[in-house]
Amino acid sequence: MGIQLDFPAVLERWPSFLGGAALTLELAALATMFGALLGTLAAVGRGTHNALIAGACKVYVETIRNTPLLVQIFLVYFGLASLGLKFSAFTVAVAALTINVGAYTAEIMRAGFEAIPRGQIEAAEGLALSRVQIYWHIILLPAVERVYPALTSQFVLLMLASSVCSQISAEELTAIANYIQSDTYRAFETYIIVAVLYVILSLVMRAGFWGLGLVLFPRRRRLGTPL
Amino acid sequence: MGGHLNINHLIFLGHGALWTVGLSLIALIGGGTVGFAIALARISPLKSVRLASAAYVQLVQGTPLLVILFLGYFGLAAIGLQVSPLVAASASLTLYVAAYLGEIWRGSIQSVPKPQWEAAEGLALSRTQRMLKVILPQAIRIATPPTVGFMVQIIKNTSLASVVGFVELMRSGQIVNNSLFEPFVIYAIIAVVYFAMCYPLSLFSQRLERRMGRGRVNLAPA
Amino acid sequence: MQQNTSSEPIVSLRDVQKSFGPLKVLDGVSFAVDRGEVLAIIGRSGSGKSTALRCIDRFEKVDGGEIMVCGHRVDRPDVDLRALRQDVGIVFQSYNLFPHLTIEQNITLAPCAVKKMATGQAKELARKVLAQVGLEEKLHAYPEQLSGGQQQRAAIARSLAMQPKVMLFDEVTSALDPELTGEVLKVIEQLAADGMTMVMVTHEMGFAKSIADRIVFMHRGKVHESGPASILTSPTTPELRQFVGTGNLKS
Amino acid sequence: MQQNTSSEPIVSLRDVQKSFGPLKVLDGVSFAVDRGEVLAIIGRSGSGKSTALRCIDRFEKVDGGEIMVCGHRVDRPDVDLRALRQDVGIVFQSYNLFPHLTIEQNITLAPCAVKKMATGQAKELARKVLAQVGLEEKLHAYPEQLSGGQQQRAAIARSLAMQPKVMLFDEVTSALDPELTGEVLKVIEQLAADGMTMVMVTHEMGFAKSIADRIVFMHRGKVHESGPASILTSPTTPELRQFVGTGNLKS
Amino acid sequence: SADLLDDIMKAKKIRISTDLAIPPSGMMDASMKPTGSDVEVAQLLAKDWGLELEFVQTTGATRIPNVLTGKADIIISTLSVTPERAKVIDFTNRYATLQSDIGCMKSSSVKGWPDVKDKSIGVSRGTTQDTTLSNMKDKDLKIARFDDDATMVTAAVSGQVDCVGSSATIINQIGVKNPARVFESRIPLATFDLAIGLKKGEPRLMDKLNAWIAENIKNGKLNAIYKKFHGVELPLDMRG
Ligand SMILES: Nc1ncnc2c1ncn2[C@@H]1O[C@H](COP(=O)(O)OP(=O)(O)OP(=O)(O)O)[C@@H](O)[C@H]1O
Ligand SMILES: Nc1ncnc2c1ncn2[C@@H]1O[C@H](COP(=O)(O)OP(=O)(O)OP(=O)(O)O)[C@@H](O)[C@H]1O
Ligand SMILES: [Mg+2]
Ligand SMILES: [Mg+2]
Repeated sequence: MGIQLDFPAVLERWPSFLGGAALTLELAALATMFGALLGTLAAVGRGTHNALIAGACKVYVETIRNTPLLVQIFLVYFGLASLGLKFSAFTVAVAALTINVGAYTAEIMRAGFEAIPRGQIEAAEGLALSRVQIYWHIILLPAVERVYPALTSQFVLLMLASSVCSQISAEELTAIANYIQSDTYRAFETYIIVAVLYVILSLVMRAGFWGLGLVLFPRRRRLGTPL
Repeated sequence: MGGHLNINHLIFLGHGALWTVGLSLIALIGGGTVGFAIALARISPLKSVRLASAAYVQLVQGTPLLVILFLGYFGLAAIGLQVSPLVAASASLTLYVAAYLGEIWRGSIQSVPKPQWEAAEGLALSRTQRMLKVILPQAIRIATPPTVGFMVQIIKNTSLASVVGFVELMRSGQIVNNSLFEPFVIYAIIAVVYFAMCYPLSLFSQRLERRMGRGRVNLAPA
Repeated sequence: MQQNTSSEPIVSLRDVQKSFGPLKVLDGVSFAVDRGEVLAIIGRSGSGKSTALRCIDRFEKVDGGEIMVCGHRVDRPDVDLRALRQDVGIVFQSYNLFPHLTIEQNITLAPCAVKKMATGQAKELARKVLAQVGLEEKLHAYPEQLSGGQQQRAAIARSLAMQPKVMLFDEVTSALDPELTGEVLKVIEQLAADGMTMVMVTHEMGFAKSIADRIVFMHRGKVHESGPASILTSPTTPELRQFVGTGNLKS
Repeated sequence: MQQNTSSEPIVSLRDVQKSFGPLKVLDGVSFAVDRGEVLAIIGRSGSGKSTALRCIDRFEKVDGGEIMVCGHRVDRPDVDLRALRQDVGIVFQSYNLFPHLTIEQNITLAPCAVKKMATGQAKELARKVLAQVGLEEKLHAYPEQLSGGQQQRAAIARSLAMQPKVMLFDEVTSALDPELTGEVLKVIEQLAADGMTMVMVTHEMGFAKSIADRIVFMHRGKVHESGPASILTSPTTPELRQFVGTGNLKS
Repeated sequence: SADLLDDIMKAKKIRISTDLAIPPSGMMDASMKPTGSDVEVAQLLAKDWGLELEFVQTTGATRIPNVLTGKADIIISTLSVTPERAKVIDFTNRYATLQSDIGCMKSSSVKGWPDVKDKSIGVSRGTTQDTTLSNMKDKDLKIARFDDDATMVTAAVSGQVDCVGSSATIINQIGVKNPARVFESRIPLATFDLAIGLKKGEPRLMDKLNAWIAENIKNGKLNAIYKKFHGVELPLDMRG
């Protein structure tokens, strides 16, 4: 049919693509870091005996997991501004993504916590470790090691989902693509390039997580066996 | 711009919600069928089949659904295949969902303990009999919670089908908002409708998980 | 059912070799089992007992040597696996009952699916083999509703329902406490009395002594010593002497 | 380290009651252990042995009665759990070593985290307790690289590193084969010889007989019979007689 | 291949790609029927040619692919003409214009370019306003790009941006529902020609569209539609 693909016309804007990809990666990295922290805390919170904390964590997780990320981002971005709190789009994007991925992380981490055999915790209690010490030394790392593949997938998905941040003026990869394609009307070329970039980014993230795994799990590095 | 939210707007949103439900069903039925094939291909005795299916999974899981939908609709047309939006959306969602469900189910099948496979083998059951009578019934129990969990994500992700012209819930909300300009009211309504569709499923998946004991990990995308 | 008079061994291994990567697990193992005979394989952990047993039912492919079971050349790549496994019943330490099926369904599954037996007939059979292991009343229970010893007896019944020519047991009592162990051993004793050919890996020296026609002591992938049950009381090699000696601590 | 001369029991249970839902598991259990004494608890599966042991270290809250351990009133809700557990070491059947830590890290964790011991000193201690159980060379191995018997010995070493006043063992050998069982029992024997106060639940009648100063036979949540090791050879109640009888199958 | 004009006439139906979420050109009325200036232009065209009209629902990003892949025949959806875009599709003569301004809060003191230096300006991403502002590199502007007009307006209303770069129509609309933040045009930006877009290589369809546009400029119908939705008239030479 009548479509002539003209990649050079779009590729000449490679600095913009690169900038967008970099911002996407940056958003994903920051949200991953904070989200992992928030999610872990929420998972711990759901396991406490304090009904108020456990309930609050549950409401957080359920609300976020059952509503679209786009709506969450709008509500944070415009809601805060309406209250007179003005943050940059980047800050809001990181915050919204963190809140979002935190909820998923919480569920995954909870599964990890519950997969720790009861006997491990009893052994630690028998050694007079405190609750915090037990979480820190006995539960956390093995739990993460068990759910590491799921966590990795979740954070790659977060990177892909960060595309909705274009809605609030964050200039990440999808935003760049939208700009270029409406400036040049070369949608095909743009989307194909963007697809390739996203696949590369996801491979980069997976490689990063693999490397991090080597550092985090020395036992696995040495023995190569699953926990 | 202007005017107030009226019954027509709500009906319009309702239509959008119906499309969301419809697209979700298509995605799950199509994706479920192909995903099952992917799961089997991933554990195939043939190395080439294993590698090909693994590459497929990697590729699809690394690409945003929006791009898949776009290329599925306009890309096919560009090479001379005129497909309706419904066909394009169904095909794209199917490919996308299949990659994820295939992985979830492969994990479930492989997590049936090895001794169970051996016990079935030791009873002289054929490969198909082992799969159907021993492995799958156990794998289904393991797979149900993460599958239901993933369905929740699909319901939300069908919103991207607006790129091929579907006016589903999210898009209908945007259209209403563009003519009314009541963003907070409208997005709140949308959030509530999505919640009403997703939460029962979430709840159901948690029930299942609790009932059959824990230990499975949820591979749920955002 | 007494068939102790037979010419040719029903199971025979000749110079069987098997490695896992660099680890040589079986290093020229040979032994034979005649029809109606009970053979006990003993030896310390890691000496290759389970591997030898698993080779007999082709759960592991051997690297060299010859294995003949009920007329099947098990070492050959073209062995008819399903035919072999209709002749051989195997029971593992960890029961491996199918948790999603009742005991009856566990037992009727293979006869119906493999031997195309009619459902009614298979159910009749299930009742019969369950009676044989003293579990008639558990027909409709699920595995998790049974104690360990009962599960193990059900697993034996499941194997029996295929009417195998030879039964293999791999430490079928070592997950059980002494009382439950007793139940299972009684069932095996009865099978032996009925003339079933059996190969069993076991840690129960007392039991091996009382039931086995012949004992094979494995050490570092080799048959180190073998002979009648009396070798346990008067071992000739220092290794078997040491093995039996430490084993005594348990008694 | 011989401290067999002491006035007050280091562990004492008085009329302890414990139910799980409708199931009464401990129904008025009383016994006491003096400093340096070795007490063996025997009884059939489900008789409440593990539960009694777990109550001593407050892994279960009791419903009634009194438990006193090294001066701690364990039955009281306000007992200082962490202080109690510094005085009591407990070792389970399933080792429960921390799989993500090396043996050395397993051992030094609690001394460093709980007693705020310096790392260097803790490592010194790890070497010492590992030598005590004969495992010096496994300092930097991960648990899964050890055999079952070695893992169990490492678990004992880990408890020893906290220098407890009393050690509790719950069937520490029942997951092991006879040879590995021997290794672990030797370690416990040595501890007994060194004067450690111990309460052990065990199925090893021979071992109980040879090492225990006193035996408690539990039956249906009660102490059915107790006394010196000689009660095993001449039981007075029919239940103990039957129990010792069935146990013998294993020997 | 066959001529697109013949195909349209044969099918007695014309498929027009229009974004129905960019008021006041394309939107929904209170009973959720399409309305807006582009919608009425499309309706007029279909009526004049005696054709059935089908709107192909589209988003900003898919207007062009829709005609390139034959899923729609033409685009009437506030397409501004730029040389860059003309490499991909053909444009007819203009059927309307779009006056773009920098709009600011009524209370603000912005009068000219120097005053917006440290203000954030919201635009719809990829629009000609966006491109124009982005090319003013020397002015060192802070541009915040949103995916559509509605989001940009929400940003203006909620205070996330201080100014907007948009059509005069939209700037005036901002205050309608939000008396607290009334915006008005302060700095004129540019006037863009809006044209009908179609696939390259369809000269007969192009000629017929141009003839239709000329005729309806002359009889004043296009001006009337424009005035109805945008509140202002087209430039003098387009008023018929
Ligand atoms: N699938 C496998 N891959 C690699 N090594 C294996 C595998 N199966 C067994 N081995 C190794 O082969 C050796 C013999 O194993 P085997 O299970 O036959 O011993 P065993 O005599 O049955 O011991 P046990 O009394 O502990 O059951 C062991 O060192 C074991 O680690
Ligand atoms: N957490 C629990 N919840 C409910 N019932 C329990 C629990 N723990 C133990 N029981 C029940 O209490 C009874 C006594 O258990 P316990 O573990 O003390 O027995 P035991 O003498 O140690 O047996 P074994 O020799 O099998 O270890 C059993 O019937 C058991 O099922
Ligand atoms: Mg074995
Ligand atoms: Mg117990």
